[in-house]
Amino acid sequence: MATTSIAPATASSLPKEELLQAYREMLLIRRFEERMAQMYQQGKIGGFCHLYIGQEAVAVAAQHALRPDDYMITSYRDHAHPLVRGTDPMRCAAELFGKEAGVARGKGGSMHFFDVERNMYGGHGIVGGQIPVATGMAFASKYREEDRVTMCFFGEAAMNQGTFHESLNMASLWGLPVIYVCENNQYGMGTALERASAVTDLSRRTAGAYNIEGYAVDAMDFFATYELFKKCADKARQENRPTFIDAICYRFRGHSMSDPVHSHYRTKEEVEEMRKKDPIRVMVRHFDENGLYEEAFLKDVDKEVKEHVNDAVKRAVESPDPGLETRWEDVYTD
Amino acid sequence: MATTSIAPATASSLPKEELLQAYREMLLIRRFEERMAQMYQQGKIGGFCHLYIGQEAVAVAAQHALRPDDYMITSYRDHAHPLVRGTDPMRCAAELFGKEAGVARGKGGSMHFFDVERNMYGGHGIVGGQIPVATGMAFASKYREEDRVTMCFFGEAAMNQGTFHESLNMASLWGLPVIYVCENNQYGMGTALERASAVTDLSRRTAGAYNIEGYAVDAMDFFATYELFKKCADKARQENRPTFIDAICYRFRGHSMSDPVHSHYRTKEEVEEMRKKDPIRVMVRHFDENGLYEEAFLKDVDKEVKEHVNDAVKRAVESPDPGLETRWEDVYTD
Amino acid sequence: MPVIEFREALNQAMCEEMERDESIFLMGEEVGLYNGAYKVSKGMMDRFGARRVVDSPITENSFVGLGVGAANVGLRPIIEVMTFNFAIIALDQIINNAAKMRYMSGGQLKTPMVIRGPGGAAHNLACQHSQAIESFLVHTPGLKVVTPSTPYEGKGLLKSAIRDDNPVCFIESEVMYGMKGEVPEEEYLIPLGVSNKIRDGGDCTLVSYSKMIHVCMEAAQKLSEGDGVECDIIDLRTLRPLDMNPVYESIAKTNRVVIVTEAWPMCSMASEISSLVAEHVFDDLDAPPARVSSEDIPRPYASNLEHAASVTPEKVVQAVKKVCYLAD
Amino acid sequence: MPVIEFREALNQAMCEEMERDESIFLMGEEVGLYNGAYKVSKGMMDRFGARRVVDSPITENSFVGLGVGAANVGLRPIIEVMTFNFAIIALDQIINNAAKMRYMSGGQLKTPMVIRGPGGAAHNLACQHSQAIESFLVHTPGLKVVTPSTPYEGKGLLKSAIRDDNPVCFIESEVMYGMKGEVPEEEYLIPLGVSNKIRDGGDCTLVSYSKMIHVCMEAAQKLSEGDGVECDIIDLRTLRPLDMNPVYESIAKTNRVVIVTEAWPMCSMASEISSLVAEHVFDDLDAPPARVSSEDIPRPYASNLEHAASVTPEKVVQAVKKVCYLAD
Ligand SMILES: Cc1ncc(C[n+]2csc(CCOP(=O)(O)OP(=O)(O)O)c2C)c(N)n1
Ligand SMILES: Cc1ncc(C[n+]2csc(CCOP(=O)(O)OP(=O)(O)O)c2C)c(N)n1
Ligand SMILES: [Mg+2]
Ligand SMILES: [Mg+2]
Repeated sequence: MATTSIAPATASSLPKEELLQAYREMLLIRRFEERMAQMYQQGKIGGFCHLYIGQEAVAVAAQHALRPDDYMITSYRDHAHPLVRGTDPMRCAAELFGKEAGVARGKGGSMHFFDVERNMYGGHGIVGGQIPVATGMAFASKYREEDRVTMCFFGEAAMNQGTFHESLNMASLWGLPVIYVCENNQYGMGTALERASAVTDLSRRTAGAYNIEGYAVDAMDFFATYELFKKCADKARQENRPTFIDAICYRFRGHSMSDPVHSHYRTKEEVEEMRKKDPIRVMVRHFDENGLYEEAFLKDVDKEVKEHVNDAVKRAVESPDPGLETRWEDVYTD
Repeated sequence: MATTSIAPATASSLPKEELLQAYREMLLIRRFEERMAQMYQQGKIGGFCHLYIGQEAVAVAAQHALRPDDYMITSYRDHAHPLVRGTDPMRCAAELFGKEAGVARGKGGSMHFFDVERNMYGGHGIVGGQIPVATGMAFASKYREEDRVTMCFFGEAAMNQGTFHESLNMASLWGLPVIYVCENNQYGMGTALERASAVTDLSRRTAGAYNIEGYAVDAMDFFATYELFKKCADKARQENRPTFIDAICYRFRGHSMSDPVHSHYRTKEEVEEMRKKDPIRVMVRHFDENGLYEEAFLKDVDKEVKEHVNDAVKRAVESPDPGLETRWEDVYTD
Repeated sequence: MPVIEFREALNQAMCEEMERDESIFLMGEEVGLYNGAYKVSKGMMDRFGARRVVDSPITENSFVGLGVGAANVGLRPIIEVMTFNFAIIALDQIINNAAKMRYMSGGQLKTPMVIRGPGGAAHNLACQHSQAIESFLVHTPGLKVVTPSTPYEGKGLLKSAIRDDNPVCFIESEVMYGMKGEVPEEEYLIPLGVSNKIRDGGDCTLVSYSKMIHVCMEAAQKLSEGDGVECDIIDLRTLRPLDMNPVYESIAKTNRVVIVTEAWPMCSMASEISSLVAEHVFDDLDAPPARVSSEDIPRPYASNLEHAASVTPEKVVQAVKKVCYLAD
Repeated sequence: MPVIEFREALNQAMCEEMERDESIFLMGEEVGLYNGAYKVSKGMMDRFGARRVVDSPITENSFVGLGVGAANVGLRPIIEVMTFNFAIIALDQIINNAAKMRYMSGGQLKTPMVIRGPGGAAHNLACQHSQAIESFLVHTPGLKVVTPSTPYEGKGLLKSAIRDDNPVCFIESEVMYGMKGEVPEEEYLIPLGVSNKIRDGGDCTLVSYSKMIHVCMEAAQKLSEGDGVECDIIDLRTLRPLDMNPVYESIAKTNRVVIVTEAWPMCSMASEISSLVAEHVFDDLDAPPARVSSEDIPRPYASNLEHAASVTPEKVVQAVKKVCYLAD
């Protein structure tokens, strides 16, 4: 029964207002991270910092395909996911600055954004480590007979970890309501997909092995991605069946802040070429072609978003450091 | 390119003398283990002891399909593999009795039979743990441009471990000369295949996921199993390509000596039914149908084998315990 | 008071808690249909159904991780590892997720989960199946580690572990499952993090936990009968959080201590106790703290080698005599 | 003598050995085309080709296991783990296979393999990326564990580790890769299992290894200048096999010891050293052995919290003053 298919890009079934909201979210991620990159370069942020720029359509499509009570969980490339869920960007910036107001009280930093109130469960640093955790969240939903869906994100390089295999087998065996979304930006650090994975058509990896339907989608295209996510969410919700999605996208920045945009492992030309498929551009073009929103208006939205981000950053910078005693908190609970 | 197919049982391409040798090996395993089961019940053997009875055709077919310099490595269900490779049964029995003459100097016991001189690399207790090791042995063969094949055995339940996934991806990616043989006796302890694995047609699990050809074979039938092993060995040797084999067999005994033959998880009737497919019976029938060897002669061979085993056991029993100081040896080498 | 086996005491603890709280489930290899590799979960699938007693594939790292996720959203998993030897494969999920989820989420998440199963060695199982890995778990902040020594302790501590909102590694013992002991019919709990003085001597303090408590008891008996040396015995019960006060109090009186653990010696719980003793009650000591551990080698199969490598009452007796400066 | 970075010293060690011995290969994530996540293997793929410098998928447990198998049949793998944090996923292959293959085969097999990469914390990497897991490795018989502190030591020890016929865990440090030091042009080896006295004082013994050696040096400097207290410093260099003689000799003179490690305190290398000291030179001690470790919490991200949780020269100074009974 399991099949592999490519969801085609379609005109969106979403209402016009929701599309504008999606556009705003795309920009919010982009502008937030651009600003954070500056702050990183100014030494205001430490450690590893993995930007999502280029992959925005994935998180935003997820947000619109899911209900607010559905669970999201992802890797260390995790700034976008709380932002689309509605977490105050000030709290995201504060986390990066190591402030008490941060989404992990300054304890997690870039790799560990959590907003449990908004059903965003992190922010995980071990490649592949969140996949079993997601599977457990979906297990709980089924156990409680809730119709809640778990969406688990990971990079394409994470698929080679044993946890992927182990988790998908259990999810299929027990019929868990989980969508495994591979944010396939085509590189794991400096290693191209085909240098690490024996099969590059990733959506083919799950049908035979786990009896889990696999799909591929051009994830630079919000609309196609949304439709596929929606379909898989419905399937999870109604049939308690897991699905696998190869969300083919691209990161425009280096793997982390310390990694150049292009070097040995990919060419400047490739990056330039891919920029033409920038998901924000694709969205704007769609609005234009379908006569939905005009460019001038969209520019104004962008300005608003930038101001919103700047204001958030300002508030975050001014917010207090965590008290030293807080480091002993949250190790255990009573 | 990767496909799934069932190798059909065929009249054997092996010479008549070699078939007799194969028969002798089947019996050697059977009689050796029957004797060991007695010794276990008499308290002469301790710890876990997993019998191979019912699965003999797999190890014997492997031995005839492989060259002596090819590597074998397996799980804790490992008595058969050194025996077919020519290890003195006295040394196998001695290991079970914890004697210095044992194949691991009495340090390994039932789960850790090694005979490196005969290219038998153990004997591994952690489910799935030997799969990466086998992959590394094949890596070394390719690295040194030898035309040596590694055959890695494991149970069907081990396929759900992450090591299986991780190893097959690397073996395919790098084109390693390894044959992954699933000794599919249909149960992992008390858990039937379909209760642990989302896909039960195991030979379908590897093509899409790793681009590794998967085959299934009735492994109660030595002849079919031999032909398939030979084909896969040739492929590994000539093309440096891994293959996967679902060797469908059955264990006639409990999971280990402490487990009854049938209990909650399988019925007496099922076991009885499967006994009709006893691989030794299948072989004898083949000899008969093809006019190769007569029953009376085969009975004599059996008698010889029994005597050989009894003699080995006797010598093993009489052999000395390891000196106490030997426990400090083999931790490190200089 | 009914006298029952250790396995049954653990079984009772799980059943009582599962009756009380619908959010508890048990998952592990062979826990259901097979009734548990060591029959600790006997009858539980019949009683609670396959929804709450779940047979898992052999996939330790991921079913422990599954437990973490289920706990984070409000269930209370009991994850059985067939033995803690196999939990080595799951250390990433135990150390990086179970232990740290609360901290790295800045306190937003809880991980109320028990990881339980037998640890240490049984007999003739050779080196991959005979390891005492508690020191890895005790090393890691965010985890609790519990090591009961009797059916009574087992039941009371397991019930507390299940009710605890933190991840608890609960280490049992294959060779103790058949051990019998009195267990009251009425409900009781034993708090985590409280050590217990189980024998009163005055000449030397023995510190231990789990199976080794019984080795200490035997040694104490021998010492009493043979040499007139009387030992205090402290059963730590919980290794993290660790309650050292009864140890310090005892040493104040005996001025000597022998620490007995089954694990390998280096970087072990014995090392930890020894250093804590030196740091806190140095001036009370009339002899250096002594450790008795399994020998620093992988565990051999052959019975004679295995016995020689193990902690025995005789070795404990020797160590006590040494710290008491008694000629042998 | 040329002054080079730590990473370059390690690179030289690997290159020289690979030139010498065709059976050595390097495998790990990003070691080849990307030149190493921390550029330790820079230029090596160009020099030795993709056959001998192999980029692996993210599959730690299995590529460590692959190394074990390759070593068992005669190759000499160097397996780079991007950091030892990720080696937690590979502990099954390290502890159950690399460490035990020789023993459980009754001495038929050797596992000449180096598992190397950075351990411990860098800065602002939070709890999953800032762990010092050497105690797990030291706990396990069958492994060797090496922890170099300078480029010179790094090169000489790594060459010995590569030539060793046993599995060696070689733990480097992210924050030391850029550290410079003199490294001779001519070939040299530093034997495993030999500790090294690197500073001569007489008032107190500091015992440490790896990055913490530099914290000790700074503390010793401060103590010398501020308080006139002079410290011996022993760099253990190899944690298993462990050479304690220089420690005991030093304590015979100083009568006090402070042990400094970056790991969490419980069941750590610091615990081990402390107990060994108490066992072997108890009568030489004028004060209890003191330990300075990272705080017993997962490592926080924020700089102020992280600093507070870390081992600092100030904390070492305090500990030394305490064992010297100097008021602060
Ligand atoms: C177990 C583990 N191994 C290695 C790393 C180091 N590492 C961090 S991200 C990464 C690449 C992951 O690539 P991919 O899964 O494709 O995700 P992406 O970063 O492209 O989003 C690596 C190797 C890690 N964090 N965890
Ligand atoms: C990692 C690990 N988990 C659990 C076990 C306990 N165990 C030993 S054999 C076994 C069943 C394995 O079944 P299968 O792989 O089908 O092999 P079979 O025993 O049937 O030959 C289990 C669960 C183990 N040895 N290692
Ligand atoms: Mg990627
Ligand atoms: Mg099986």
